Amino acid sequence: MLRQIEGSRAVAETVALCRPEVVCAYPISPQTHIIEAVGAMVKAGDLTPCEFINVESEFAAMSVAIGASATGARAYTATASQGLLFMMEAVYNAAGLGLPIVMTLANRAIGAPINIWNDHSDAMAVRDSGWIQLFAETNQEAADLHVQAFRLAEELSVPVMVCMDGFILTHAVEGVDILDQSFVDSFLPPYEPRQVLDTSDPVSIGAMVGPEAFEEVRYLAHLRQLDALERIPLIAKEFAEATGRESGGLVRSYRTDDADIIIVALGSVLGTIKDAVDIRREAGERVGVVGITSFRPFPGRAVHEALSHARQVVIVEKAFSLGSGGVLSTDVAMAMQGTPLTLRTVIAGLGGRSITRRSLEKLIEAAGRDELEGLTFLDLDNGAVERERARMSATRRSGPSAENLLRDRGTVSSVKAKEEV
Amino acid sequence: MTTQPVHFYQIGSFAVGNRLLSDDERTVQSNLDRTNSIDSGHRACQGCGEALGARYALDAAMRATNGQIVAVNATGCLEVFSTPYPETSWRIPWLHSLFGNAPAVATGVAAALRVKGNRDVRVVAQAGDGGTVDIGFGCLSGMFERNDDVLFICYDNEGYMNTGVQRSAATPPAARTATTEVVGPEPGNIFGQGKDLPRIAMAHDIPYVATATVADLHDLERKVERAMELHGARYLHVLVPCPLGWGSASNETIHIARLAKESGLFPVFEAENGKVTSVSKIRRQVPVEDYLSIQRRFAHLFGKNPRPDVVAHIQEMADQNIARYGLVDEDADSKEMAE
Amino acid sequence: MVTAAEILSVAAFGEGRHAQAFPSFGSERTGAPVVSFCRIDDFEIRTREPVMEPDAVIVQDVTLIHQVDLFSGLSKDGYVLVNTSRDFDELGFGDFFSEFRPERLVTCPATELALELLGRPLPNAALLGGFAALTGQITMTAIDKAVRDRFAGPVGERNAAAAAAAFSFVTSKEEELARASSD
Amino acid sequence: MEIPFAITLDVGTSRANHTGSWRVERPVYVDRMPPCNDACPAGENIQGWLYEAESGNYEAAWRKLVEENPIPAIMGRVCFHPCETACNRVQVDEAVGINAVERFLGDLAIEKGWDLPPVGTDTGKRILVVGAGPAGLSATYHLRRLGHQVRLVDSAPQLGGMMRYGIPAYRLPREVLDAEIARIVAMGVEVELGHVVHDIDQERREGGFDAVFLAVGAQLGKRVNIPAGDSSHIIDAVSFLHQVADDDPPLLGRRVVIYGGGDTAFDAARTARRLGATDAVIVYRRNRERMGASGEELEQALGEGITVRWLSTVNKFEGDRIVLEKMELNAEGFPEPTGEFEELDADSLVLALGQDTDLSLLDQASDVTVEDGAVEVQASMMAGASGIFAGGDAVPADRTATVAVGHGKKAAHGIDDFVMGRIPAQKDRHELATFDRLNTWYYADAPRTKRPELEKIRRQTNFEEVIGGLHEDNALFEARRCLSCGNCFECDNCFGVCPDNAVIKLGPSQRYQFDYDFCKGCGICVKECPCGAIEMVPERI
Repeated sequence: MLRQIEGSRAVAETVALCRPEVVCAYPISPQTHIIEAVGAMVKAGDLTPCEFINVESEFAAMSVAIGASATGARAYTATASQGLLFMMEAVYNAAGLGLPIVMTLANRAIGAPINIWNDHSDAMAVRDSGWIQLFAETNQEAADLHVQAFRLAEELSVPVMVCMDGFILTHAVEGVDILDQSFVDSFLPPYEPRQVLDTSDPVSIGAMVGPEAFEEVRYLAHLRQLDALERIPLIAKEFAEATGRESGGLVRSYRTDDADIIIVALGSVLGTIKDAVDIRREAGERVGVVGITSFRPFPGRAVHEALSHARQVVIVEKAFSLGSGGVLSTDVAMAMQGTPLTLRTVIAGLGGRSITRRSLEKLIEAAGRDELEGLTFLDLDNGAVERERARMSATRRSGPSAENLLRDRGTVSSVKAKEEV
Repeated sequence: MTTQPVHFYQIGSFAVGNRLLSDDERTVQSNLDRTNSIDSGHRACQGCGEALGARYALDAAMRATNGQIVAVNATGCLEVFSTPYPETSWRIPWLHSLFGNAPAVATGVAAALRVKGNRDVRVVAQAGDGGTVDIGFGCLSGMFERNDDVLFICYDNEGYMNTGVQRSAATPPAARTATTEVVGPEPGNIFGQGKDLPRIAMAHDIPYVATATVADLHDLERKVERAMELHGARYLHVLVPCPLGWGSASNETIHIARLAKESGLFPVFEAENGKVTSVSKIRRQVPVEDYLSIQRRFAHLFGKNPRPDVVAHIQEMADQNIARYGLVDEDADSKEMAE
Repeated sequence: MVTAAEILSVAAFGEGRHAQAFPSFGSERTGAPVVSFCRIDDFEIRTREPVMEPDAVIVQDVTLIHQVDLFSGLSKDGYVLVNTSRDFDELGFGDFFSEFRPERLVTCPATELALELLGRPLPNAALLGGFAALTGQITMTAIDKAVRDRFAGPVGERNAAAAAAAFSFVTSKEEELARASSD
Repeated sequence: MEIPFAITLDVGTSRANHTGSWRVERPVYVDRMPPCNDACPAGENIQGWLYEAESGNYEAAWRKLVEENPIPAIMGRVCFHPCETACNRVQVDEAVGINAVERFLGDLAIEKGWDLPPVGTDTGKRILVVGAGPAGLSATYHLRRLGHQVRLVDSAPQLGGMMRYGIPAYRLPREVLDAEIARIVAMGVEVELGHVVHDIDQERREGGFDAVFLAVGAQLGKRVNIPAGDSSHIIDAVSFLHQVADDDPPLLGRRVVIYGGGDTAFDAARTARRLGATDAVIVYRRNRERMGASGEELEQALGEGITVRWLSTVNKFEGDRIVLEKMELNAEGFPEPTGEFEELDADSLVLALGQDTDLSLLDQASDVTVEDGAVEVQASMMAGASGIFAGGDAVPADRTATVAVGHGKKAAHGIDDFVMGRIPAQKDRHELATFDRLNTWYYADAPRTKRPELEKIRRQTNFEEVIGGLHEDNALFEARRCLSCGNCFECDNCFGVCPDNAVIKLGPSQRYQFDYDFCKGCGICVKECPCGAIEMVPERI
C-alpha cells in the first residue's frame, strides 16, 4: 500500500515483513529511527516471534547477530559510520563464517572531524569484508532491497548490507509502497541454515585455518560473490514481475543509449543527477546516467556493457581514498580496461555537503568541453583551503583545520546578506 | 552406619572418584561414560590446566543438561589448540567468532534458541582471562546487565599465553610476563589491584557467580551443576595454571592451583544475586611463598636479590581475601565434612 | 518544524500529488535551529538537493531572522509567513521586503494561538493553517486531515483547531489587505 | 549437514592426532610394598585385606588375611602390631587400627564359622612338627595347605604353647584360642599331646618323617641366685603363668614383687593382681625407656594399680622383706650398683628374667648348631642341611607370637621346597611405599567428633575382654582409614586429572591403563596419585 512515510519507517516495516527472529539494536544517527521502529513493533507484539536485543555496542550488535544466525535464526541489525567501523572485526567475521545476516547501513561520513551527515565513506571502508553491498536510490528501493537481501543472503549463505543515504533517505518523507505480508512470505522462504549449532548433529564452527587452506577458503568466498552476480538480477526480475517495480539488480541505465557522456554514481544522488541530465539533454548534450546498485559484488561485465559505447565517463563519488582518489572509479576502471574511454572522478557531497542540480549541470557542461581533470572535488571552497594552507605553513600551531574553516565562514544574518547584495 | 558418608573423609576422600561410592554419588570425571567434551589429540601443552578445566566444566554441564549444551568460544589458547584445521577436539556444538565478543555471540545463540522455543538447550560461553577481563569485558558486562541466559566460564591462567605470555589485567603483581620483564627497580608486573572479575560480576546482581580451581573437582562440578539449575547470566571463574606461562613443572598444575587456594590468594566461593552464599574454607593453610616459589615467573622474588617486601605485600593480599571471605575456619575439618 | 514539513507533505500526498519532506539534517535535539523542506509536485520528485529557491518560506522562530540568511533564493514573487504577533516593520526588516508582493507577506501569532488552543507552544499546525490561507497551494481540508492523521484523538482536535484559527486569522488579514489596497 | 570447507569441522576428529609422540617420559602403574606389610613379622598382606574390608566384604578380607596367618582372632589380641608403628597414616593423623580390624575379622570368622582354605592335594610327604605354639600351629596350617601330612606333638596336655601357658586369659580368652586351633586341627592333623621328644633324629627315623619343624619355644624361666631364707617363696614367671593356665594357681600372698621388665613380668604382675594380690610391685634394674615391655602394657598395668620400681635390683629376700639396691645407668646405658639400699615388704617374689629353651632333643642331632640357647637357622629356617627346621622362640629372634607365626609360614615353605627337592624361589620384594610417595591431600582426617570414640576402641583392643572390640560400622570406618600405600585403590584420580583423556578406566577392580597414543607425559597423574602407585619412566627415544 502506497503511503507517505519516512524512509526509516518504510525500511523498518519492510524488515518486519521479513520476519527477522533476532534483531540487535544500538543507536547511532542516522540509522536510529529504523531500529526504534522495529523495537516498537516487537514490543507491541506486531512482530513475533522476535528477540529484540538492546546491546552495549555495535561490536556486540554484530556479534549477537553472528550467534543468532549460527543457531539458525534470521538475524538483522542496522548501523552507520563509526558504528560500522566499531563492529568492523565482527563484520568480517560474519562474512568469513558465511552467516546470512542482513544489515541496513544508513550511510554517513566518518570522523574526525566528527560529522553525522551523509556520504559513503563507511560503506567503502568495509567493501573488502565479503559482504554483499546493495545501494538504494530511493526509499522505495531501500525498502524493497531488504526483502531481496534476506532472500539472497540465505540462498548463498553470505551476509548482505543494504546501503541507504543517511538523512537524505532515512529521514525523507515520501510516498513508499509497502509490500504485503503474503507476498513477502511467498518471496522469502523460511531460513534454512547451511550450517547450524545443533546438539543432535554437533560441529565445530570457526576453526583456525592455516596457510594450507586459507587461500582456498577465501577463493571459495569469492566464488560465492560471483554466484551472487548471477542471482541478484534474477531475484530482482522475479521481484519486478510480482510487484511491477524495478528495485535492485546490478546496474540501471538512464538515457544512455546515445550518450557520449555517462555519469556513474551510487545511491540517492542519482535522482538529482537525472534531473540535471534532463536539463542538459534539453540543451542538446548527449548525456546519460548509470546507477550501480550492486557495489559488492562489483558487476564488472554489466558496467562494461553499460558504458562501453560512451566517450567519457564521469564517476560521481561520495567517498574517496585519501592520497589516491575515487574508490568506485577504480572498480569502473578495472571494468573498462582496454577501452579508449576517458574516465573522470568527481568527489562530491562529503559529510553531507549538498549536491545541487546546478553544480551537476555545470559539471556536465565542463565534461562536455573536456575540461574535467582526472580528479575533481565538486563545490570545493578553494579560498578556504588556500587560507588554511597559508596558516599552516605560517605557524606550526595553526590549530585544527575544521574549526579554522568554520571561523572563516562565520554566519550571515538575513540583513547582512541583503546589504552585501 | 555402614552408609555413613564414605564420601568425604577416610580413604581418598578428595579424590576424583572412589570405588566405594555409588554411581550417582560419583563425580562426572570418575564415570566411564563421561562425555569428554574436549577430546584427546588437542594441541595443548603438557599439563595444560585450561584443557583440564574445560573438560571438567563442560562434561559437568553436559551431565547437568543431558547433553544439551552449545558452546561459544573466544579466541585464545583453548580455541587454537582445540580446533586447528583439519581437526577439532570438541564433541559438542561449538562456535568460535572473535576474541572480544564471546559473551555477545552467546547472547545471540541464547536469543535464537529462545525465539525458536528451544528451552532445553543451554549456552556456555568460554574465554581465557584476556577474553574476559580485558578485550571481552564490555560485551561481558552487557551480557550480565541484560541477564541473558548464558553461563560464562573464564579459564583464568593470568595472562595472554597464546601470544607468548603477555600481561593481562588478571596477571598478579610482580609476575614476570613478556611485557612485564624482570628488569628495573620494580621487576615483573606492576602493582595494581588487578581486575577482580568475580566481584565485578557480583556487582551486576546476576543470579550466580562462582570461583573454582582445577584442584577441587568436586567443588567445580557442583558449581557447574548449580549454575545449570539457574537461568539468566551466570559466571564461573576457574583458575587454570599454565605450566608454560607460569614456569612450573607440567606435573604441578593441580598442585599449584591447590596452593593458590590454600594460601588464600585465590578465594573459592559462590554468590547468588550478588551475595556470597558459600566459601570453600582453607583446609591446610600455606604461606604465599609456598605458592610463589615453585613458579619461575616469581623466581626474581627469591633469587639473588630477594624481595621479602614484595612477598609480604602478596601475603597481605592473601590475608585480605581470607578476611573478606572468612576463608580460615577454626574447625576446618568438621566444616569440610559438613559440606 | 520537521513535523510541519512532514504534515504538509502528507497533506499534499492526500490530495494525490507527489510530495517530499526532509529536514536540513542536523542533530536530533529539539530546539536546535532546524530548516526543513517540502516539495510538492504533480510529477515524481527525484532530486535530493535541499530547496535552493523556495517558493515560500515559513519562519517558525522569529529570533533567527537576524542570525541566518533565511530568504536566500526566495524570488520576489515568493511567499513569507512569519510566526509572530508583530508586523514586519516591528521586526526591523526596514525596506528588506520592499520589492516583494505585500499580499504574499504575512505574520501570524501561531505560537500564541497554539498556547491558547493546545495549551502548549507548538505552532506547527497553526503555521500550516496560515500557509494554506496565504498560498492556496493546499486546501484547509487536506491540512485538517493530515493534522488529524498525525495527532490522534483530542490532541489532533486541538491542533486542527489551531490550524483552523490560524487559517481564519490569515484569511481575514489577507482580506483586510485586499480592502486596504482596493481603497 | 554439508559443512563449509575448513571453517567448520566434524567433531572428535582430533583423535587422529597422536600426541603421544610428544612424550619423553611415560607413566606406568606400579605396586609398592606398604610399610604395614613390610613390618608384619607374620608377613600379612595387610593393605590387601583392608582393601577388602573397606568395601564391607569381610569374608574376602578374612580369607586374604588367613592366606598368611591362620589365627587372626588370636593375633588381633596378642600381637604388638609393629604394622601400626610403621603405618604411614601416623604422619597424617594416627595409625590405622589394623590390629583392631584384624581382631574384628578373626572374631567374625569364628562367629560365622568360616572355614580355612582347603588342604592341598596329598604329596605323600610326612612332616613332624614339635611344639604346638604359634610357630608350630602356623607351620602345620601352611604345610597342610601345601598337601603334606603333619604330625603335631607337644609335651603339654593342650595345644597352644605359650599362647595358652604364657599369655593370661584376660588377654586371650581360651574360647578364642580353642576355636582357632580347632580350625587348624580340623584340616586333618595327627595330634599327640603330653608327648616329650627326647631324640629328634630317632623320632624322625622311627616316624619316617621327611622333615622336622622344631617349635619347642622357650619355657624355662631363667633363674638367678638370690640369697633367700627357706621360708621365702620364690617362683619363676613362666611356671607361675603355666600353673594359672592349668587352673592350679600357687599361693603368692597379698604382697607380690615381680623382678624383670619384659612382657612376662607385666603378665605376671597383672595376673597376680587378678589372683588377689593387693600390692604387685615390678622391680626393674633399668629405666622406663629401656624396658622390654610395650608402653601400652605399662599404661594398662599402672591403670590396674601395679607399681614399678625403676633402677632397682633384688639384693636379697629374707622373711617377708626384700632388700633392693638402687642402680644407675652408666654412659653405655648399663645399670651399675650404687650401694644404696632400701627395703620392701613381700610375701613372694616372681622372677621374670627371661626364658631359656630346652634343646636337649638336639643333643644327638648332627650338623645342627646351637648357640647360646638358640638354634642357628638359614633363611629357609632350616637348621643345617638335615631337613631339620626350627622357628619361634627356639631361634634367635624377637620372642613374640607374631614372629613365631611368621617363622611357621616360612619354615613350611622351606620344608616344602626341601621335601619336594625344589630350589627355593627368590621372591623379590616390591619397593617400599614410603610416606613421601603419597599425596596425602586426598585423605581427609577423620572428623574430630569421631576421633575420641575411635581412640577408645583402639586402646581397648588389647585390653580386658570385658570391653569388646570394634563392631561392624566402626571396623568399616577404621578399615577405610587405610591409605592403601603404594597400591591402587581405584580413586579415579589419574582417570580424572589427565588433561588429554589418556587414561582408560577398565571398570570395577580392573584398575586403569594408559593410552600412550595420547599421553603427553605431563606427569600430573603421578603427582596426584594419592597412594603413589604410578611412576614416570624415561621413554627410549
